[in-house]
Amino acid sequence: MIFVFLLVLLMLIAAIAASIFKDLISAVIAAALVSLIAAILFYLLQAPDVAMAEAAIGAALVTVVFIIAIRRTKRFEE
Amino acid sequence: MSFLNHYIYYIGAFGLIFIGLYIVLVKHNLIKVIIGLSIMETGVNLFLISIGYIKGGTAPIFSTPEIEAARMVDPVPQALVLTAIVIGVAVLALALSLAIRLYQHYGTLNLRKIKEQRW
Amino acid sequence: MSLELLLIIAFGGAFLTYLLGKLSSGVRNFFAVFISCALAAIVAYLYGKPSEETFYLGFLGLPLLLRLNMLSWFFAIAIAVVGALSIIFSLSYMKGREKTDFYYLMMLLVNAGMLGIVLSGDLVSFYIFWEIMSWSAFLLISYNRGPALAAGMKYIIMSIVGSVAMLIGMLSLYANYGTLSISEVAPFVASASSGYILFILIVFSIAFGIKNAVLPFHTWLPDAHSEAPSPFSAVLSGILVRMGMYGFLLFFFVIVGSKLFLGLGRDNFHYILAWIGAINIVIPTFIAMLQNDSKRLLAWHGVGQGGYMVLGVALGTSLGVTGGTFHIVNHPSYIALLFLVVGAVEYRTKGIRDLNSLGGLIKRMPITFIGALVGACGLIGLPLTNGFVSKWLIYKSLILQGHPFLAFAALIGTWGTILSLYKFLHNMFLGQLPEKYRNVEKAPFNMQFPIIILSLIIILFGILPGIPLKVINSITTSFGLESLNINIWGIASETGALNTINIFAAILAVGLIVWLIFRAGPKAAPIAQDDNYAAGAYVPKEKYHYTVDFYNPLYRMISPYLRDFIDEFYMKLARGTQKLCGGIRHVYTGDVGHYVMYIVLFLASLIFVQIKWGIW
Amino acid sequence: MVNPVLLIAVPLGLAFAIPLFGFISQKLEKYIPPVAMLFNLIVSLSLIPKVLEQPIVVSIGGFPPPFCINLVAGPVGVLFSAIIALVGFLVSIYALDYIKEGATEKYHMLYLLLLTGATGVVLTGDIFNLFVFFEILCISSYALVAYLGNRAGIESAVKYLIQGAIGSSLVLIGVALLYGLFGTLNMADIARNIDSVSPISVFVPLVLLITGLGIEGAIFPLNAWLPDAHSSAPSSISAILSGIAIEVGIYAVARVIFTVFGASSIFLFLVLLGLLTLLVGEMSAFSQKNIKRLLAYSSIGQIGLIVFALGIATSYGVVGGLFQIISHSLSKALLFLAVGYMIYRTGSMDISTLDGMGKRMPFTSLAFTIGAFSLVGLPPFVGFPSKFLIVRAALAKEEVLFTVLIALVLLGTVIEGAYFFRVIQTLYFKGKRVSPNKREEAPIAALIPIGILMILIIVIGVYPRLVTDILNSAASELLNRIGYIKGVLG
Amino acid sequence: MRRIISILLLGIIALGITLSLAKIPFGTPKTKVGRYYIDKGVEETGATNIVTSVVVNYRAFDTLGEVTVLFIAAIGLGAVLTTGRRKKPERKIEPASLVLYTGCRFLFPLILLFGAYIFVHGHLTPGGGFQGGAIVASAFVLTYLGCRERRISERGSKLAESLGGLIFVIVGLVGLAVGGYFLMNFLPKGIPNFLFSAGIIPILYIVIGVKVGSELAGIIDNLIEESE
Repeated sequence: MIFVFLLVLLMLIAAIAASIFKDLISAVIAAALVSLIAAILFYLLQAPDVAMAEAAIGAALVTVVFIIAIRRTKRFEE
Repeated sequence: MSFLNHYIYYIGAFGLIFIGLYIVLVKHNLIKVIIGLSIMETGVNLFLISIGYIKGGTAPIFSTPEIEAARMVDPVPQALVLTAIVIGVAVLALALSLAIRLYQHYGTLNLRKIKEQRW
Repeated sequence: MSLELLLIIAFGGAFLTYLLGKLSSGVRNFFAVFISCALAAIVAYLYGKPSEETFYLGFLGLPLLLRLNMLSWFFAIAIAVVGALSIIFSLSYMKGREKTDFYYLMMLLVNAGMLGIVLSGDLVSFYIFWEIMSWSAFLLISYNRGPALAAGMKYIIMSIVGSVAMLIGMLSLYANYGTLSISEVAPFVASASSGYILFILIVFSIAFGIKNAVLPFHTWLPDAHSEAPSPFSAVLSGILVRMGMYGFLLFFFVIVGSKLFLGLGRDNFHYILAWIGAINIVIPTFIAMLQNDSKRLLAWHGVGQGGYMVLGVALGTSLGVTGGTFHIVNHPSYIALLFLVVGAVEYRTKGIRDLNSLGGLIKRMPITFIGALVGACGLIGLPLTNGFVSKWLIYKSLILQGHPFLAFAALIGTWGTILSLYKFLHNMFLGQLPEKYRNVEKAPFNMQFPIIILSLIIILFGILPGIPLKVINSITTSFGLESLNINIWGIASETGALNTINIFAAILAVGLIVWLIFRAGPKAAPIAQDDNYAAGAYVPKEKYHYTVDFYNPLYRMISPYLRDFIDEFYMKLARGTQKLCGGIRHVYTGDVGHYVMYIVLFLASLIFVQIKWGIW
Repeated sequence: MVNPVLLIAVPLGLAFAIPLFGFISQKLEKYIPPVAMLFNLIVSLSLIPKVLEQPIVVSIGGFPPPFCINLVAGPVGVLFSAIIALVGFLVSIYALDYIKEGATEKYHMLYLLLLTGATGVVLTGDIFNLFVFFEILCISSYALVAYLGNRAGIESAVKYLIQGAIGSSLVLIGVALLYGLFGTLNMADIARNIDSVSPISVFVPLVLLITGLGIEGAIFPLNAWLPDAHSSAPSSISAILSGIAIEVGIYAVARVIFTVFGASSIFLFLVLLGLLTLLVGEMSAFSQKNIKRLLAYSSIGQIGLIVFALGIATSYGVVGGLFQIISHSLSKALLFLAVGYMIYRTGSMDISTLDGMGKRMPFTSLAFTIGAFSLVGLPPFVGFPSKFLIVRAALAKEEVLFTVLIALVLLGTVIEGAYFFRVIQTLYFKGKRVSPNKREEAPIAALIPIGILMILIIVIGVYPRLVTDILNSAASELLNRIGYIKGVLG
Repeated sequence: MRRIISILLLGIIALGITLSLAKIPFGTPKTKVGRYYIDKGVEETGATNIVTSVVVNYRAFDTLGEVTVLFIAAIGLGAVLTTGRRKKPERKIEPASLVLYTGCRFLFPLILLFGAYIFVHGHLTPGGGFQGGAIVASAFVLTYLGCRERRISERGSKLAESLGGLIFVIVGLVGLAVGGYFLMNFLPKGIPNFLFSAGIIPILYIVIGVKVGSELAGIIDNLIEESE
């Protein structure tokens, strides 16, 4: 149980970090971490299908898309 | 502590939703706002899945014959979340492509500066 | 001849005219005249054939009715005649101008709409035709571009306000009684509480008052009248505006009923209305006196004359209502005539309406002058014109009812009318002929024709008022008022005797004597215009001083008090609204953060309300 | 019997097939949307007589209703799908000639998918399915708003997307809460059980759904995306967004409030919200210089009127609101279509550049005039009967409050009249009396839909019986929850 | 200022949602629809993975919609990025290092195969069209990143996308024609736990997998195109 507690805490911290980072790449990585932890939580909640989808789509593909977009725009928040 | 025990997933889910909303409300940068939307999306998905969870349940897959049907978690929220994830990705991809075009036009992604369409 | 067919001819003819205009303008002109004259003929033929029919069932389960009775026939004939004459007048007036197809379409539509109003037997069709008339009139008022646009806007905004009021009143009746047929609604209204009747009457009075340009709602009229094309000004001032009077008559006497109407608000409602009418006579007439634009001057008289009608109708006695109603039909004859005169002058002088730069046209346009003279006499109410008869009836009833102040107000109005119309006549036709108008030709025949017809009508009804009075008497008796003893020369009742033959004879005799005196006296010799010297020096022609600044001393004296405060108030209101609207749209700041904030705010406030007060 | 699912499946299949047709011939692509919408129109119209007797409930996949997604082709659904198909058909004909630049193939696909999404929203009987179709509708409109790729279009699309995404998240949370509370997603099933849970718990999902759907439905504080999006999209898309998309949003809000929740205590709130929306929309439009923005604000005003009427929640009121939806769809589509080519000819959206259009494009100007008259509610156009019904409904309440409110509503109409008449004056009477410009009328592919819309506006305005039957039964469907539940679940 | 207001408002919303959540206790069974699927799912659809049976059979209409949403995103993104784009001269792309290149070439088919496995076995094991499709797409991402010159042919992906969608709809329509219900599972259900079972579910999942894969790959392709 404490494990879940820590995971959730970490997830929320990652989410807050995503909002704080000025470097958008870091923010995106933090968001990816959120997704990843969410995937683990999905797994813990007995939803393997969703966990797979979240990991493959939410954590991986979305991050790639974000990074491409950031490369084509601006890396740092003003 | 038992409260946390019961509601930790809800707390996590709504934590994500509100952090996401907060980012959208407060941040200036479009990419940041899109990140906020995606975090919000994840939060909603987590909430849906945790609604369907049953204490001590198993995944709704009859992979072996001896699995008890009565202990399976609800499959419907999982199906919904699958749909929601894909929809989320679709919105995100479109948003980012718009962000790229916006940057080409305005040279900035600061939403407080992009105010040509108003009044 | 069913009424339905009449309206089909009216509306179909309008659109057909438009289409024919695409072929050739000659065919179109002929057709337009033909349609409008045919309408007049049909309406005349329908005299004394009351009927009621359902013409349409498709509108939201409400049967739409048409009905013809004396009242509606009386208005219909006025509409048809004025419409036909103004169309004939338009033939030359509109020659060579742009969008003529459109112009004729709209003229005929306005006409058809007005016919529809007076023929409709239920309030929905009344409203529908009312609106058709309103928007087609808007398009015609805006026709002249330039300042006409502002005039059109003023007109249509007030007009929409009026129709909004009417819509509320009408649907309130419908919601309460489940019917809108005039004959069915009347008994219900008769048994309603007086508060509700007052509400209905006030709401409808706003609608009709705006159209009839009753005082607080008159501001659209001077602008609209002066900016519209002159033939349409004739229609507008002559008859379109008087649709409001039709509405008053309909509501006061047909739907509410005379007894109930007079007793409303502890007998005060009609009295207040009468005072509004009286104020409406005095102020606009004096404002008219100060105008230098010929059409504007007439327009203000249009407002003023409306006051007589309201005054007469609001008195609610047989004589008063008869006078008011007669005034309604007299008004189009002379005001349309005067507008047509202005139109003719405008046509020949290439659009000059400024009274200060005209003059002396009597020699160049004699028939037009005669028309103007007759029209002016009618408007003033001199004997032997129909205006005299109707005003006399109103005065008489005022005195009989014991309202000396109202009578005095009406009298003051007549003085103002005399002064201002003298200015009108003089500045246009008398005095020196400006050099540049030396070669002005007389008006073409199809302009003179309506002028002559209208002049004849004025004199005819002035000498033989019994013809229209008979019709009016049958209307007023149908209102439940007591019948007057009408003969061809006037009224023979004890209370309101009128005999035009005596007056005719007296005037003839006096006229003969005056003529003899003038004959006997020394004659004035005509002298060439430039044959004059000022202090021994020859005055160059371009420095001639014509009739500028009539009533200038008076103007200086009273003009500060005669500002149109109401109009200024409305303009202020409009500017305020504009500012407010400009402010409101700043909620759309362009900052998407704000927009998201609105969403969250909406959500949060709903939840807050629920938690705090538990609305659900 | 025609299965109503074809209304969704056929256009969807055709939309997927557009690239395949493109392999055959590039020219073929643009004729697919009109064909699909014509099909939908015919099917919807043929369904009307049956639907008037009883709603058609079909399940997808052949399982009994609460356990699968079902379509409810009641009077409301068929009415809306007919409107969507009609306007969609006409606008797609318009687009044949209007859309020449850019990735036209993609335009036509997105266009068809948008309409399919709208049809899905109005037909579905499942709340999550409603969400999915809503997303189809929204996402394709984001893309189409950005279609021109210019500064304004991209900026508006971004703003629209952010607000829309927030909205869909809120809807999803609401759906999740409903699922958590009732364990079902079928709207009828939820409606049946709604009273078994305490109001405060149900209120939150209700509010979330109203807010989320209300964003697309352009209710006042939620509609900030609308003026931007409607004014920056290509005119054909503005016509669809204004004539269909927001109406569908309102439909969704109404369905949630009326059928799912039966929330009769918030009707008054709805009325006030409608009034506020109306006044803000009309007042914002009043001093607007950009013609498309003016029309967009006017759409807000009209939506306010619709919400107002629905909030009255008597059968008169709902009939009036639905009638107003028809009237607004037709009129606003007509206005946007007419304005589209005017802007195309002048190259500017400034109202003052439209002077002399009456000469240059007489037919289009006439169309604009008729559309504007209809919106203002002048007879004999379609706006009049709808306004008539709404005012009647408000006055039939016989409460002083409603009399005051309807007076305020009509005040909004006065403002609307003021700015529309100003534009009409500009079209016909503004400017110098120049020698006749040469005619530059819109191409025939644009004139046909404009003409048909004009005819419809006049015909329905003169003969409202055409639609009152379906409107009456649609209103009773919306007001009669029990009937709906029985119809779906047996 | 904005922060304070935001936090305040979000707090109110959170309070409301908490009140609502009080009626949704965590971890207790509360659904009847889900129960029905678990009880009858295997029998009615033939899929042992109940989530799959819900996604592709009970709620297949949602899935059709969802596929459409992704399709819209793909073409919308194409439309947004292509309109008004200035044609740039083709820049020469420096080739990747040999090790990377070979590695990519080697991994590409393996990943593809893995993705295919996942969506083909969607009705038996966790996973399905979306997950498999995402993995297929990631294979393409890998080649973009690693090999740098490979592009999926636009024609091919277009074909895959639209054929995929079309087949989905046609399968549904065949169900309508055969059984009277759109998207009805009209094929024999087979024996649970076998690869060839569960009627139309594997067909639809393959279609979805191919379609999602090509769409996601197409999205990334479109995004990446100009940035190089």
